[in-house]
Amino acid sequence: MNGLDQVFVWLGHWLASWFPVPAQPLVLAVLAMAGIITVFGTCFALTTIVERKTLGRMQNRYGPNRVGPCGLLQPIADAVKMLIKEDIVPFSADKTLHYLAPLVLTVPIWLAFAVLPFGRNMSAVDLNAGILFFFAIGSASELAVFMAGWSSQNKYSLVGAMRAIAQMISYEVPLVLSTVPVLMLAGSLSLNDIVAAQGTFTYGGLARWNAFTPWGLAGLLLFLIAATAESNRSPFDLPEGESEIIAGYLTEYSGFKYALFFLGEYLGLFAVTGLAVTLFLGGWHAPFQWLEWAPSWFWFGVKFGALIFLFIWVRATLPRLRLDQLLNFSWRFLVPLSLINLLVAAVWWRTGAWKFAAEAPARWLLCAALIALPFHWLGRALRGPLPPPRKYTYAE
Amino acid sequence: MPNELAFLPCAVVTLAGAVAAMMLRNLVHCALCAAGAFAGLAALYLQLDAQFAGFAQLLVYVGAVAILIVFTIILTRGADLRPGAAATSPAPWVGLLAAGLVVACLIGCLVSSPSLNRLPAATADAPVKSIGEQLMNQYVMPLEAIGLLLTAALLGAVVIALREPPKSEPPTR
Amino acid sequence: MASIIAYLWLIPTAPLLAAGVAALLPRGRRGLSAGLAIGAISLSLVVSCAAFWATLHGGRATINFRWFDYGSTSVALGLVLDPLGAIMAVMVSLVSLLIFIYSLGYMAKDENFTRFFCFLALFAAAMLGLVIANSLLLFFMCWELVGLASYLLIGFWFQKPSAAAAAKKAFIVTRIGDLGFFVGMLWLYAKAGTLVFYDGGHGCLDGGVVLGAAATTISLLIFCGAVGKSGQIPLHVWLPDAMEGPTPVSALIHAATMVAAGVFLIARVYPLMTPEALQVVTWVGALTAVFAACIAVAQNDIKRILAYSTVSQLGYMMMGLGAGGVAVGMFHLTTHACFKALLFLGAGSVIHGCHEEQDIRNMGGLRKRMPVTFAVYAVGMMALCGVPLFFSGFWSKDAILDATHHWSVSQAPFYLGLLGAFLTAFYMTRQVCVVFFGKPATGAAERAHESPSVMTVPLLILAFLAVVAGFLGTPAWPWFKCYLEGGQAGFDLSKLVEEHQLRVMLLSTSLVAAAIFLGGWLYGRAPARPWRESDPLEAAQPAVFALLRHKFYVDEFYDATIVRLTAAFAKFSDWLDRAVWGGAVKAVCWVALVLARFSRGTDETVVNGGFDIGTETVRGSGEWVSRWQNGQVQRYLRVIALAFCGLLLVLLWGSQ
Amino acid sequence: MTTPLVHYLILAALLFGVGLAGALTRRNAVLVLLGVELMLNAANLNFIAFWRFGPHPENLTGVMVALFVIAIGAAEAAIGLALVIALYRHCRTAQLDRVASLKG
Repeated sequence: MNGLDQVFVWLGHWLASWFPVPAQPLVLAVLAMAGIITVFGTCFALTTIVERKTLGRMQNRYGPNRVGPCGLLQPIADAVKMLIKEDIVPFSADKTLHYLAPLVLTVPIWLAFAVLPFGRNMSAVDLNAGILFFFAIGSASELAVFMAGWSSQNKYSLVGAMRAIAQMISYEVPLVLSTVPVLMLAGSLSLNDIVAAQGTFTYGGLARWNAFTPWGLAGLLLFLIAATAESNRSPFDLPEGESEIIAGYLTEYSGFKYALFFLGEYLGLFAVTGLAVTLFLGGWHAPFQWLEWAPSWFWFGVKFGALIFLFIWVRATLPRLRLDQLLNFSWRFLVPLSLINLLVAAVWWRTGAWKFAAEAPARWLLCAALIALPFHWLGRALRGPLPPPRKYTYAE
Repeated sequence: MPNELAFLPCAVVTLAGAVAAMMLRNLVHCALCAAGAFAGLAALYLQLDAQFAGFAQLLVYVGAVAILIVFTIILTRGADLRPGAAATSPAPWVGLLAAGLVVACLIGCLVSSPSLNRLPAATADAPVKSIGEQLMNQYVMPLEAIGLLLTAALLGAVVIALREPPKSEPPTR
Repeated sequence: MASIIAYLWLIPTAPLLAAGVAALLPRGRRGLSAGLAIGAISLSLVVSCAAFWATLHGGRATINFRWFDYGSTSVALGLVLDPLGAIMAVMVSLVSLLIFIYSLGYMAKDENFTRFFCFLALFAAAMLGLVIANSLLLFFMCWELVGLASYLLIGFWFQKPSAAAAAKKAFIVTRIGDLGFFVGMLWLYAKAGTLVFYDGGHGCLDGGVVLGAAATTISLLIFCGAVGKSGQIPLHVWLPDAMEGPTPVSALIHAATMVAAGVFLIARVYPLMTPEALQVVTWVGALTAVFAACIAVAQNDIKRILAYSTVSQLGYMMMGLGAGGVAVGMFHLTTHACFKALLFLGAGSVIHGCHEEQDIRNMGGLRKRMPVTFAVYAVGMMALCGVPLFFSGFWSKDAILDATHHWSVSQAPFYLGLLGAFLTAFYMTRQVCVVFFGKPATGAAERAHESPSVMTVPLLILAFLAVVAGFLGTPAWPWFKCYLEGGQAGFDLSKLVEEHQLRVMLLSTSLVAAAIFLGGWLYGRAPARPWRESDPLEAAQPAVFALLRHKFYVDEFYDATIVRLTAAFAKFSDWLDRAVWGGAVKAVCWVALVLARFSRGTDETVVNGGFDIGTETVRGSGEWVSRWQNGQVQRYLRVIALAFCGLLLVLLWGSQ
Repeated sequence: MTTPLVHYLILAALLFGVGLAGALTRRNAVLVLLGVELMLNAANLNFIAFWRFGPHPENLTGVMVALFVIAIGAAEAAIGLALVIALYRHCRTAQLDRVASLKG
């Protein structure tokens, strides 16, 4: 509990103490919101440049390197470009909806950050249905996507929106289901409680993160896959597949509105990554007891950054899926597997009372087998028969 | 208390959304306004300290039902309204009269009832934990029934909306 | 004894189960069906032998149980184990087993092999049940089952019209006897109050039952059943016709089981038989013995000769029962079962060898071609004829003749018996000579072949038994008599040469020798002579021979009298039914018809008119109401809403 | 200042009336369904308000019923909209006044 750990909390309370007492909760909320907007806005800017540079490196090129030192000022240049660009609205568009769509997408996502605990005593609100709030707020983005797609009065926009909504609905199911074991074992929907449940250490100081259990590991992977699809990132980026439907529902957007969509997408990714950190990776807890001296928000940031890097890495590595593959993958693989994961978590919980010499490894192996075998079978069933070898009619 | 202050805006949003949903000509606008009304209702639930119900309302109605309605509108080409076509069925005043009568009756009852001018309990909380416990104990049968109903509805919806099998073409000569 | 009685039920149940299972088997499971039947009968044989062993020192054990109650009384059934039943059970199961095994070879080519073994097992089960029954009712049930099984087996080749007719004839003719049996049984029940044989002093055979004046009638009525089943005059007509069945069936029916059932019945209820009734039994037996033997002389069908021989021998048994007692009759039954089964199976072997040829005139010279069959057949023939000392028939027949000789009522049965013995020896000699000696008369006989060992081995066993069985009841060592009636059998050779014994023996032996010589002289001398066209006897006495050949015209007599009378009565009944009863019914119908017409008129004019108006009103109102249902879902909704308003207002108004 | 219960109830009644009016007058089947959903939600508001203002808020009955109504509403929407789609496939329209085959 060193000073560095609670520095932001003290700062907030110190600032609020200047105001009259009845207004203090409101001031604290505003301060928290301001902090979140600042940090994640910066994060957004940083991520764009890091992503572009990483992608570049992975694809054997430099990436942006002209603006500022090593191209680090590129985001600012982009932002300026976006803001001063002409805002084009199609003639036949439904102007109101066209205007509202980016707002409906972006605003709720900011709200979603309110429940995330970024460090010790560092969540804006502690709702006892926190995770439900998170998903309830997130559901607005589907409406926003539809509004964007439909109001543009453009075939590609509409098709892209429909694809996006189908994808988001399909992947919302495994996304939510994969979090259920965590809630079940923590016995709470409050994110602070969930973090606290992972706060103890065992086996020479290793943290009891959910990701260190079989069901937690499986849940984390399921959650990350679903989250990738939920935030329309590669390899699930076919709603905006440039090669197929131009830019999907974003086709008719430009300038600041486009920037808002862009921001919304990245914020969605951040929020869901923060949730993954909270649910599976112990939140702001250190991985080892002897590392506890570092401030809690530092650990949150480290895990957060690692996961963001993982997303970028996946984007650079994997090719895009087909729509039918996408839907099959969700309904025939992720959903059953997350249901089985629920069962495995129940088994894990029941076997918690085991008391014999090799109890911990036995429990681990049993649960791992319970999740690995269905994984194998479902994977085999999903693969189906191999397609016939491709014929190159004109190539030879 | 901010809670009490919030009633009026929430009520206005809800009612305006509902009226707009029932009156606008463009079906997509109707659906989106309805989503607004649902969100307003969720806010009202929150204002009434029913946190879980409010979030569930948001998740189900805004996240699912509104999307479903929008999908249906697109699939049935409900948005392609011809300029001159009537938005209401014949003799709408009969329906309006009936609805008005119902509202008049209800409000008449409410206003005339003496037992409704009571104040709320000082604190009322619906913690998720006790909701879960009640669902698993007192309400376990309804919960199972709802689960069954949802499954049946899912299957039924899939079956009803299934594309009809292509009719066999008569042989062409 | 107490221990084996608990397993007694196995004896009939095992073959019954085998029959049940075999009935459900598909046609192709030949081996399984036969195996089941043979295994079951083997089990029965084992249990029977155990039971026999337990009864060696006499005694009697019973198991009785209530079958059902009515009112305050109950009907009891039961099983009994005593020497009479035990020896019969051993005999029946042993002979049945041999016949079953023999059938494996004989029926090998029949397509209904499975069904055949099912029926055989059923037959054996019924017979074994009859043997161990301790209640006249259970006895009667098994008796009827025996009848059913015999019907099925005789008509096994039901495609042949003659076989179907023979089956029907057997069933109906025995039914006539059974009617008497049934009436007698009911009467006995009315008088005695129980049908259980032995019941600790309360059974109808325990001696405590007083029947009074009805005793003779009851025993004669029961004897009716035995007459039908055992083919005594005048109900013998079915037995020769029953030769239409497969030969193993003939052996089973005529040697060991069915016809023996009648004799066994009399032996079983012997304590009930009054002296008067026994006189009738003796006379009927004696007449049958001679009567059938006469017919047998003029027959040409190899199995028919044996059939009449059976009838004749059954007469002997009855005679023995009537004049000498249970032991005498049962001894002949036992020995006869062995050698008659042997003869029938031997005849079957001959028929099989000659490719289904049954007429003895088409055979001849089979001695060389079928040596084993010839040897065993000769043994059987000599046993049947009563060739002295070494063949069983001699001892058992001698016992009967001895008994009739000492009969106090009359000497006539003795002389009839002697005549029968002479005739028996004669026709058997005739048959053997014609079949086995001389030269083959037809190509079928030329190509005759020895039967497979599955058929000859049972024959050899039976031949052995036909010789040995006689030694169980010689005058010198009357074991059989002592076994049945209690007491120790002492060995005393001097009994053989007692004066009356010796006289009867010598007399019968000389008669048999004369008959064999006569037969040999007539038929064995020059077989090449064209006697096949006309029998030597026929040439000498054509009228008598024709009479014999046509079986004394008994069948024709029955046709002309009983059958025609029945037909006439049926015609009369038909007329009565059509004209008298039918007329009455028609009159009633006509009255009903008039009433119905009137009723219809009322209905159509008066009642329907009212309904027409009613339905018209309902339809009109329905049409008016249906205009409300115009298919517009929103109109329905509006109506519902308005109705809801109305309801609400009513409730509000009502509450204030 | 505390909002009395009657205000919630009047709001619910108005919401119900709006939903009913829409269901009774609009031509499009989707909107009729939407009206029904609004009526369901009005009832839900009543449940929650009564729970909040009731004598035993710790019983949670009103919240429970509201949750069940939400679930049933979702099921109803799924089935109803599937029916609308089937109707559209069958009659090539979703306008209710053009579908009148359900009559005697």
